[in-house]
Amino acid sequence: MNPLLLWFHKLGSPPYFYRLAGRLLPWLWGLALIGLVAGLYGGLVLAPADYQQSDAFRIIYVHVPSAWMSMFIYAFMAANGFVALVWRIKLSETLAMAAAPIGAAFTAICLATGSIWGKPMWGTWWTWDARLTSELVLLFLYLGVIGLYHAIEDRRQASRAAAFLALIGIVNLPIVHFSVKWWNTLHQGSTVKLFGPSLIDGRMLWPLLVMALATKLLFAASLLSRARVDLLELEAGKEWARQVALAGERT
Amino acid sequence: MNSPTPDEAPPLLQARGLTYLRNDEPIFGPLSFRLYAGDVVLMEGDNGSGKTTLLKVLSGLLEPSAGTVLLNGEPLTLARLSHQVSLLGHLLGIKGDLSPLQNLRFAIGLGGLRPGITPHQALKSVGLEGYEDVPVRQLSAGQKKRVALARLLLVPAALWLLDEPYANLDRDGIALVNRLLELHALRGGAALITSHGAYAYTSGTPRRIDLRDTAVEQAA
Amino acid sequence: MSYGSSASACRALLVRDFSLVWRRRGDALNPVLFAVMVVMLFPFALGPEAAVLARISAGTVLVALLLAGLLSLDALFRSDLEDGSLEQLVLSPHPLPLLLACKILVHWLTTALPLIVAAPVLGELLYLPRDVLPVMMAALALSTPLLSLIGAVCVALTVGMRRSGMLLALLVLPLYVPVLIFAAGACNAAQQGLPVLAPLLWLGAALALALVLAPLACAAALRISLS
Amino acid sequence: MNPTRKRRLVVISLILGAVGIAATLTVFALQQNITYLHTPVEVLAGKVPADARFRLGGMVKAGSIQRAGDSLKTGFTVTDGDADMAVEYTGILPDLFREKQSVIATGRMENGRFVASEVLAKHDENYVPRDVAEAMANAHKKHDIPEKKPTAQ
Repeated sequence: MNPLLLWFHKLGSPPYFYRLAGRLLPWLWGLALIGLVAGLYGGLVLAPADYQQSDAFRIIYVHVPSAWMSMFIYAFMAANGFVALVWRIKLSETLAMAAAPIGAAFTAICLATGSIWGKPMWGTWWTWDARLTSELVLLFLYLGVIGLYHAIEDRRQASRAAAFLALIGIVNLPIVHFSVKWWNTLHQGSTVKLFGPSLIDGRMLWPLLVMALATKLLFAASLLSRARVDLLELEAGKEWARQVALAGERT
Repeated sequence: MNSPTPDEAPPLLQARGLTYLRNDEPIFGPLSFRLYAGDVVLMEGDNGSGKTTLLKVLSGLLEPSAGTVLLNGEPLTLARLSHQVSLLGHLLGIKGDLSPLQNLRFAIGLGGLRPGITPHQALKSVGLEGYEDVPVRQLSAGQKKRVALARLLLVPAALWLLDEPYANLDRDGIALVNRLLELHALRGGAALITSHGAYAYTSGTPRRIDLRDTAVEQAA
Repeated sequence: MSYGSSASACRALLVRDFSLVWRRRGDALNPVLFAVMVVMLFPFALGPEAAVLARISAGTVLVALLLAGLLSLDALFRSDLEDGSLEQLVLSPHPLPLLLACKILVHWLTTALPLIVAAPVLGELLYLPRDVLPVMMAALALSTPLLSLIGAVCVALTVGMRRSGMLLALLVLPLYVPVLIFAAGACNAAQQGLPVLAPLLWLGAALALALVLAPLACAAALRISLS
Repeated sequence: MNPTRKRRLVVISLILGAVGIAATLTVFALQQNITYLHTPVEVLAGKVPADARFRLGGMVKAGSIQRAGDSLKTGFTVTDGDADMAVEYTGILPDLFREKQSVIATGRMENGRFVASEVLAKHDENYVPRDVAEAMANAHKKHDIPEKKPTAQ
């Protein structure tokens, strides 16, 4: 087996993942915290005020990263769900289901901050435009996945059913992303572009990018923390889990 | 398909190291056994020992956590398996709102018809003559079971998986099940039946598999 | 030995399900009654002003039909699961997606079709402009099968649960929203004299995909639920 | 052909067929254009029925805002660069509402004026620090370059 495949194979084993995640977690939490502080300080204090919205634009430092995360986490969840359904890898099931509540939280933050910003700027808390509606649908999809997962007793069957639902819901992702392009609506287009120049000044851009990175780290940290607990619960009968529990008691 | 002599024929059903876990708790297994044409095997085990789950795994409804099921020497796929397997579970799969005849016609549509028998004849041979058009809801539990047994007679499956076939039946009914099993074995079919031990297959010499016994390798 | 063709299996299934519905034909009318009640509540809540009601009529009828369909959705596999017929269906030698497509067809014919037939009356109760009616009927004809197909996939996911009502609604609604948006979009456009073809075409495209993909997804979901 | 393979072939061809039909319908649908909002040019060209409620989109024309002294009534002109449309609105306007700002107004035509029941300001995707914006404006003035229009759509 080639080394990369071997590593993936090893990663898929719960005890190995548990130990690796345990070693990574302090770093991830630390870096995420530093990133969040730096990004927020940069965005809320250092970045200059916008020519049109003055200080109100600063909400993008929370709103935009959470919007990106809401989609990123959904894609992550669906990808893991796919792996879980096709190859029956327990770790993927756990990761997909551990990601769902985090994704729902980011989606909720995105909707809430957008709403708070929308009232003074657009003149309305909420409008049924394509971007907002599809993001709301995304939140409901997350809630559906979480609800389905908790409604089924057998953990593994539950995660497979929920993963299946997540896969069906993935049709919504391109709609969220392209909604501002496909329909000419109230929500503005993308500012930060992967290809081509971004439509934002450099001094305003860097805190946004720091925040984007920090939210990724935050996601990784909370995901690993959650997955560790879930794995321990799922494998409660196994020898390694017993050892972990015993070691926990001793310290 | 060429028909090899019985000696060379692969077993109708073979389980190899079959294991099923639920929430990582083993339900049964590892279990290995073979079923040849003409076999009637009694699966013994207490309540909750995983008999029903085993039948579901063997019928293809559930996927085993480990091990394989071979059918005529070929690994299980649902499409191939279902042509040759008839499952009679705790739930009979019979609609209370319909008559026995309607239920059987549906079963034939779904599973096909064994040559040389009609729904009327099948109902007659399970002792339900005269009940053809009565809604099943109005029949007794034992009579409902007989409708399900009539379905077994009609559908051309070589392997019967019967979960507690004696439950709810009176003495005549038990004798009827045994008669059907014998007939099926004579015709070259095989059957795997579960029982918690209260009734037993009396005629012939049925082989027994005990679910509590892990790693049984029963050579025929 | 004859295992029968898939066509005869479908025929047997259709015959059985229709006779079951016929045996309980009173129950089959419940969704229509429910939709009529929902629609009737709106004039009470909003006042009998014709202009107001006409403005919301198409959307109200659509929502009433959607909810009525949602109510009957849970029963799609419920009785088959409870009496073990579902196991027999899954174990039959014929393609499960095909059999499920038949069941969905029966569900649509027995719950959605009466609703569509009742829709003009419901529209009339709310002063739906006459010239909008054909568009609304077209939107219903395209969207109700879509709702049945999408709903069936979600029901298949929740089929093993004893109480799945609210959860089913939670799973189904986000997937129903786009369908409702396009159906209502066509009706609203018609009401304002704007072109209506685009949303109907979108619904048609979605329906074409769902007709093939939903039974496949439904079968996969059912296998997961029954395991 | 063995049954499994035959079944797979049937499924794949069905999926391809469905995708084909869906794609065709989508192409037709895209040719019809679903409009979320109409511009003044479209309205003046009679593309919007007389008594329809619709969304009007465009930029607030410079120097067109007139506020009534004693009420919340505001009048302004929305332009899409080619045509102008007078708009009347009573109520509180959003913060971003100002000259040369994209707005979306919902309402209907009355006597040649668009009477709005809701006015939303559309923000564009450009973020520019205030000092840069001022510097740019000055530079444009100096070199007499027409200001870059924020994308109205």
